[in-house]
Amino acid sequence: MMKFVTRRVLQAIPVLLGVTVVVYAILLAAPGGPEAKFAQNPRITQAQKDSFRKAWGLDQPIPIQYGRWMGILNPSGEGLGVLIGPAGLPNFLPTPLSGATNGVLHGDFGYSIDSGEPVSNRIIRAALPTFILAGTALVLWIVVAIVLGVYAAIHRYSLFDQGATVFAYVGYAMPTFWLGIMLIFAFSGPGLNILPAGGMTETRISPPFGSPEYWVYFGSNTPQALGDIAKHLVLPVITLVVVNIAGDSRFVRASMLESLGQDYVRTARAKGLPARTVNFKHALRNALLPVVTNIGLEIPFLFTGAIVTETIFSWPGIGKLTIDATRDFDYPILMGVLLVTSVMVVLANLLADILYGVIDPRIKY
Amino acid sequence: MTAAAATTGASTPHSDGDRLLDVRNMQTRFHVMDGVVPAVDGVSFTLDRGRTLGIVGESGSGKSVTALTIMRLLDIPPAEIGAGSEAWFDGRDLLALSESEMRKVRGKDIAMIFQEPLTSLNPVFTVGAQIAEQVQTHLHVRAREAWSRVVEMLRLVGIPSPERRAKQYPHELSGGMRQRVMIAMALSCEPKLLIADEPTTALDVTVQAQILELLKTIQQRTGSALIMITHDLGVIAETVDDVIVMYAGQVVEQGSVADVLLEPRMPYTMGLIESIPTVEKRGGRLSAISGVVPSPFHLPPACRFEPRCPYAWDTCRDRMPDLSVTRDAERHARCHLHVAGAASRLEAAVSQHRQNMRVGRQLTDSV
Amino acid sequence: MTQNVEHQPPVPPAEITDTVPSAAEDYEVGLKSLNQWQLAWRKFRRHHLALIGLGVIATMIATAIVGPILMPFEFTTIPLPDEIVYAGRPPSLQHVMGETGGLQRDVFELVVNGARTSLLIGFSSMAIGVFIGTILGSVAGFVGGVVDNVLMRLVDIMLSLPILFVILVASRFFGNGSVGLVIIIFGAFSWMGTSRLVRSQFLSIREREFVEAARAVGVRDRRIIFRHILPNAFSPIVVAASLIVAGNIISEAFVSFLGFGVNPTSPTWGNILSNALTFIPLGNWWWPLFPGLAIILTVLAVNFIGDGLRDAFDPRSRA
Amino acid sequence: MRKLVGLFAGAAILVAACGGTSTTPSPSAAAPATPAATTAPESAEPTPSGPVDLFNPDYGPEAGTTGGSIIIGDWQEATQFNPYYLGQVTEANVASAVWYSLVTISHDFKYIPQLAVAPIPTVDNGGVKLPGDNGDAMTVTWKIQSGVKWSDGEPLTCDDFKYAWEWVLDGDNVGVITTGFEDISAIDCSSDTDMVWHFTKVFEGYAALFGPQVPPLPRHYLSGIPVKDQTTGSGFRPDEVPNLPVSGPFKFGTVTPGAELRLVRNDNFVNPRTGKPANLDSIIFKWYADADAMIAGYRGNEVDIAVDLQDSDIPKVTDLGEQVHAIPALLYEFLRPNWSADTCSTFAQVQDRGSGCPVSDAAIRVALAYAIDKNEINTRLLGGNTQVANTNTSPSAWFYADQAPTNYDPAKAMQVLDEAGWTDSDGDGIREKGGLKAKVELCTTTRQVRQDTLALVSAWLRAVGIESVINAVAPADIFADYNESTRETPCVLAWSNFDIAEHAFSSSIDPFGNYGVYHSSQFEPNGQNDARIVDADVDAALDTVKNSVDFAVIKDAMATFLKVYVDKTIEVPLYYRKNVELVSPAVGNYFANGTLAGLTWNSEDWFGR
Repeated sequence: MMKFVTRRVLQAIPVLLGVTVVVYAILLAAPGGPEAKFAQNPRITQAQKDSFRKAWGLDQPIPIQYGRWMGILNPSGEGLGVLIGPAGLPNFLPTPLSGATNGVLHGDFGYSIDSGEPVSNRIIRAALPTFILAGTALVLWIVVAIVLGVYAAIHRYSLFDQGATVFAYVGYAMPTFWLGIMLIFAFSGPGLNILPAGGMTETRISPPFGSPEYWVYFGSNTPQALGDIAKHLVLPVITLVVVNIAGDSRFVRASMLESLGQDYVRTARAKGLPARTVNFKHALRNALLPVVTNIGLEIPFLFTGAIVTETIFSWPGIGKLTIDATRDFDYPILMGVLLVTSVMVVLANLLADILYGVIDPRIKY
Repeated sequence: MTAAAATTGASTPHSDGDRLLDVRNMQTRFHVMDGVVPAVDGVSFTLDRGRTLGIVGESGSGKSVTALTIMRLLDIPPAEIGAGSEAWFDGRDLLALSESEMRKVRGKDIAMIFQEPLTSLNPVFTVGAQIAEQVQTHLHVRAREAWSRVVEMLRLVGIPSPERRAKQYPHELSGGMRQRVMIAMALSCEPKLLIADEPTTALDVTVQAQILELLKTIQQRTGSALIMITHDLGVIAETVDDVIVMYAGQVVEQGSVADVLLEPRMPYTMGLIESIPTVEKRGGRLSAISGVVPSPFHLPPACRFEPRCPYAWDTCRDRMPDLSVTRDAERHARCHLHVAGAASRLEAAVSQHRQNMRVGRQLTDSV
Repeated sequence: MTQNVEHQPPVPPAEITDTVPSAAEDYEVGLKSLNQWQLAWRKFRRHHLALIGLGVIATMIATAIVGPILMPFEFTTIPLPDEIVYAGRPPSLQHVMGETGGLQRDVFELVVNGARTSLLIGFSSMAIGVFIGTILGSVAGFVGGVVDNVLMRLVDIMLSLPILFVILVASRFFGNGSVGLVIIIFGAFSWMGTSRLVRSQFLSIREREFVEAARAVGVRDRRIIFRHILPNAFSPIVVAASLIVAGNIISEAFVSFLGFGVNPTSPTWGNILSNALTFIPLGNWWWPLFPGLAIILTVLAVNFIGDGLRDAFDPRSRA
Repeated sequence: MRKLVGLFAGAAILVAACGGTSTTPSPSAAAPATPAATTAPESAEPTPSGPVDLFNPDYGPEAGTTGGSIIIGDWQEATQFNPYYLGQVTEANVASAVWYSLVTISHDFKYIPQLAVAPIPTVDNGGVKLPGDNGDAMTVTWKIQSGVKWSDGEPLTCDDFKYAWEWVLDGDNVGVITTGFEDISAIDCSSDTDMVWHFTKVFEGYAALFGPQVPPLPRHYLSGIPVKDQTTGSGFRPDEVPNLPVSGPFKFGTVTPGAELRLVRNDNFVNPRTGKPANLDSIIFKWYADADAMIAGYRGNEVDIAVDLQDSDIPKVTDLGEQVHAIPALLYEFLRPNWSADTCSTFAQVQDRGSGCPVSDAAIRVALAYAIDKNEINTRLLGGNTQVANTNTSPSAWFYADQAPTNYDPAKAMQVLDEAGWTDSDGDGIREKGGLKAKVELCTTTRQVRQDTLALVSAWLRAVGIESVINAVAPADIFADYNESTRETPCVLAWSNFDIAEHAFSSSIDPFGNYGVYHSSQFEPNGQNDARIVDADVDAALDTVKNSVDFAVIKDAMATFLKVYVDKTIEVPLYYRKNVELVSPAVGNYFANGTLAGLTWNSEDWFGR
């Protein structure tokens, strides 16, 4: 097992490195490059431009720029000294060892062009709302997809199954943004005005989410605060998960049907086990094996799904940050978000693989 | 050799103390996209307590479906059990039981062993757990007692260090070992009837013999009745008392194993026997039944074997033969050769068969 | 599919409802020998939803080709309604999908013309993606070794990127509102799945007897690829392609909806939706409804076809 | 899409894409704007015909209760917190609540003192000397309130104004408009409260040089941050602004980008009218994804005020009655022809016209004015809610001078083109002249109503023999900063990458605002003459405006300017827009303010009912 995990982690490293290269290419591809902000402004003196270039390392060959951005190279080093961090050890080692603070490896993603904040701060701040949204969506998604799929499989060709099938096909074909907008107008606009149209907390009663005051408030009014967030979660979560539920309920149904058709299920029935035990112990346990892997692989896409949902519902998470940054060409933010989400995809793949091994006794590493 | 008898005549099987199973006019159909498949078409047979019955036939002859129908393991739909079908077991018609009553029969009174032990065991549970589950379901014992029963059963079927094996997953066992587990599982609640559906087909030849031997000894020791479903006449010869031969969903011949194997009365059975490779036949041409099993959607209108039958004549194309008593008592065959007036044809067929089988002696040795 | 823009959940596994339960499998009998295509068509025909989907898509494509000729849309052609209604007018006999707000354009005309662009983008980007994917997959699968390793790691890397996000950024950075560029951008990020598929087909087919035999008698590699291996890889590619089409149609709608896609003056379903949004509060539900339905219908149809194809090409499913 | 404007009252705020902006008087203080479309600007207060009075606002706030919060919804997020760099209306609304300057502009268009002690210096009261002392072209003397403090408790003195002046002119500073500041040779602080400005030129805009969103800056805090770093945001980032000393009634609380922005009461602030800090505990800005979601939020009582709505939103909210404030703004929607003969559209789809810029020919511009039917745009695309515009100046501005309208007359347009030599020589229906085809790019944002407007315009142009291609681009592109865009950015105004652009503009109450937009010296990046207008008559009129502090002279000069504007078709105004705000009755002392001082201009007096 350990060997397998180690091997998979080692395999993931070149992929992660490749991702950083691709992400760095975005900077290079950005119209005008990092200097666009100043390049053509006659009020900026050449000396100022030069110092900016120097600060960004733009006077260096691209591999060195990349190395600095990654934190492999020390920007203040000279010659081969660029490899050595302030503490005399290789620059790419963790900060406590190398003393280096520059570059992605040390958590430095640069500064937002738009607001000038460190990118990592913005990402960290946006991460929690996204985790709440995606986490809730994930639970709902898994539970509903499995219940729907299993029930439909057990009662194959029933009215319920047919209804679930129609839902699955239509839900799968529905553009998420369209659904979100229709939901807003059905439940928080001119239609039934019963759910908030956007945001994460009720501004009137709650301090801003994530601020220190909020946690004080949360501590003293926990049920109210949770209820508030729950109310704001309803529409975005539905919007986010319909596609996933639609796709995965079919997946679960098919997997369950396949499982139900297996010999061991017949054996279980031949043993005289009650239908419940046969379905939910013998068939479901096996049917879930591919589902777990599948869901593991899909989880990261909740975050891209959140791009749409958060934009429509003003949910202050990673997705909204992404759209805003795209609109404003704020590529340090874009690079940061892209890098973080890509790493999450790689990690999720890794976890899905390992998890599969854990739950399926047949897999030996 | 009277255990297996056609139940063409009226009888009251449930009043007969020795009679364990009495299947009457069983019809099982499948509704599939292209139409209806009559998988079992009017099968009847009986089985007494402690006796063994073999069901032989090619793939698609309906032998497995017969067993699954008795066990009520078919999904309805697409399967459909024809009205008038009966399967009297120990005084009750299995086909009329409620699902919950039937559940108490399965695994407890009737147990089944399947062909492929790897896929028939659930890969994600230990073998011990799978046996214990059945024990707990039917015997209502505590987990600890169930577990000791598991170990006991595993030991009974000859698995070494059963305590350790019980905690292993199916994929960690060899094929023969897995089938032993299946047998242990089937016997764990001391069933009155054991149905073994091609129990050795998926196994190595050497292991096959062991498993058959095991089945035989266990059956004798526990005294349960056994239905052995197989396409392998060799298996039949070694293990059963009586045999029925199925073709295209119908019983075409039935009788004691020695009679059927030595004196087949139906050209299909003859063909089956002739196609068995034997030591003596080595080097010679292996005979086989020509043609293929007819499509279930396009069954021949009269005798279903007629298109492949070397002795077929006009009558065979006119009407379906009944499963009737042959000139030997207690023997039934579904063939026009046995009607009056076809005696010369029958003689020709029999003598041809004898000629084909001139070296087929060894088959009888084991009976 | 994609979705959705966002993401496309994975393809559900082949529907197995059409297979007969195992007990009846005994009845599998020899069919009279049909070639692969006849067999596939025979099975596909049996898949009613797929046939309906095929009909829908055929109608859509015909509409996309003929519609703009019959009712050409010119953004600068101004409708002259008999009555000026700011919020537009609901569906009527004259305007079966109603009128837009503002200039009171015919929604049907917009949807028909939008079909051309949306389908063009969906199918063309798929073609580009499949083309690239097939080339790269073939190279990786046939050459193997280092080349294979490098290409497949590249696929891993690309699949690790949230593709919708990358498409958004690329559209924003390089897009100029032209349909061609949108097609290229979508195509450039639609090849990964295909390349994996083709490669795996290569790996499995390469070792089969007929390829060995072909090689043994000195058939050249190119000929082996084009005559022997690719035709065998065709069926999974077609299935994957149907999903790419569906996904890209939805993604394009989203990208255009955000204003990073096709110039909003040329109708695509996404553009029409985007323009319609501000009129929903005025009660104009028909304007966003019909392009939305067009997307759903198309994606549904493509998915049905995909399902049908998968079953048709699946050797385990029955004819 | 940040625009570096708002430096002085005379600057115009670009109306971002989607955004409404501000500027204009509301009818009167006593009767805060009437709802919706019923109020046309004419019914607003007519131009004063007598002596120009800019210093006596009719403003009498109620005494409010202390405590409570007001929540303002906007669908454009404020991201720039340095008042000198901001460009969006929403950022101006934040800045007006956070920064107190010398003066601001009232709801009825008058200067009203903030940190300055009344009266505001004028020639009449001796505060302004022409010519000035010691060889100055002009000397202005201000008296600052005594005992004023920054929000961190440090004293706010004359020196902080001087620092702001130095800061603006700092060589490291990027992209701040220096007009006015660069004409000051020195600022003398003889005491904390006495300030004297020495001008090297007469500068008409002196009164509002430190006007809304042009506040003093805290030297004690900002001098610790290099100016170069400030230009990239240092000191003004979301996580830093809570520590930033500010001069206004509120200070930054928590900033949650993407969600909301909280301002909290600045207890070191003293309201000059009450002698107390602000009434409200806090003002919260809540950001929505789009205007429709915001309207839904307002209906759901999520916010007390919803801002940044437009004429076209009025039909969606008519049921809200009195809560709808349609503020006639100086805002006008117009077609902006690019005068330049060499710097026009780079759009690929029009390059087949040959080399040159058709719109640089006056005949094309004049024809454009005659070819279009403004009334049809109003009736078909705006539900008849707006007033057709003849000039760039709202009839309610004090310097407005009525001009004869240019009416829809395609025959006249064709005649003008014929006379100028634009004829259709190849029979394709499109005119040519000297090898250049009359084919132009029509730029605008992705807003639906603008696309439709250009569809109409394009059809009309076609009818007179001018071909056009509509290019609807992201607001972030067309309104991109000079510094953050290039010559190739689609439709970007700052780089004059357009032939004819449709957008909206808002000028302030100060006629000097026109200088930066129309004077030939004001090409980017020095000014905002993005249409590259070079016209001697315009320059002469605007020079007069710039170099005078006599309002009668200025008014005459503006009348000349407006005549030239119409006669020479400087631009083609389409209609006056309204700022639409939804305001709950719970907001006390809300006075709609159409000027760039914005909604929060009197937030110190607000209270919750």
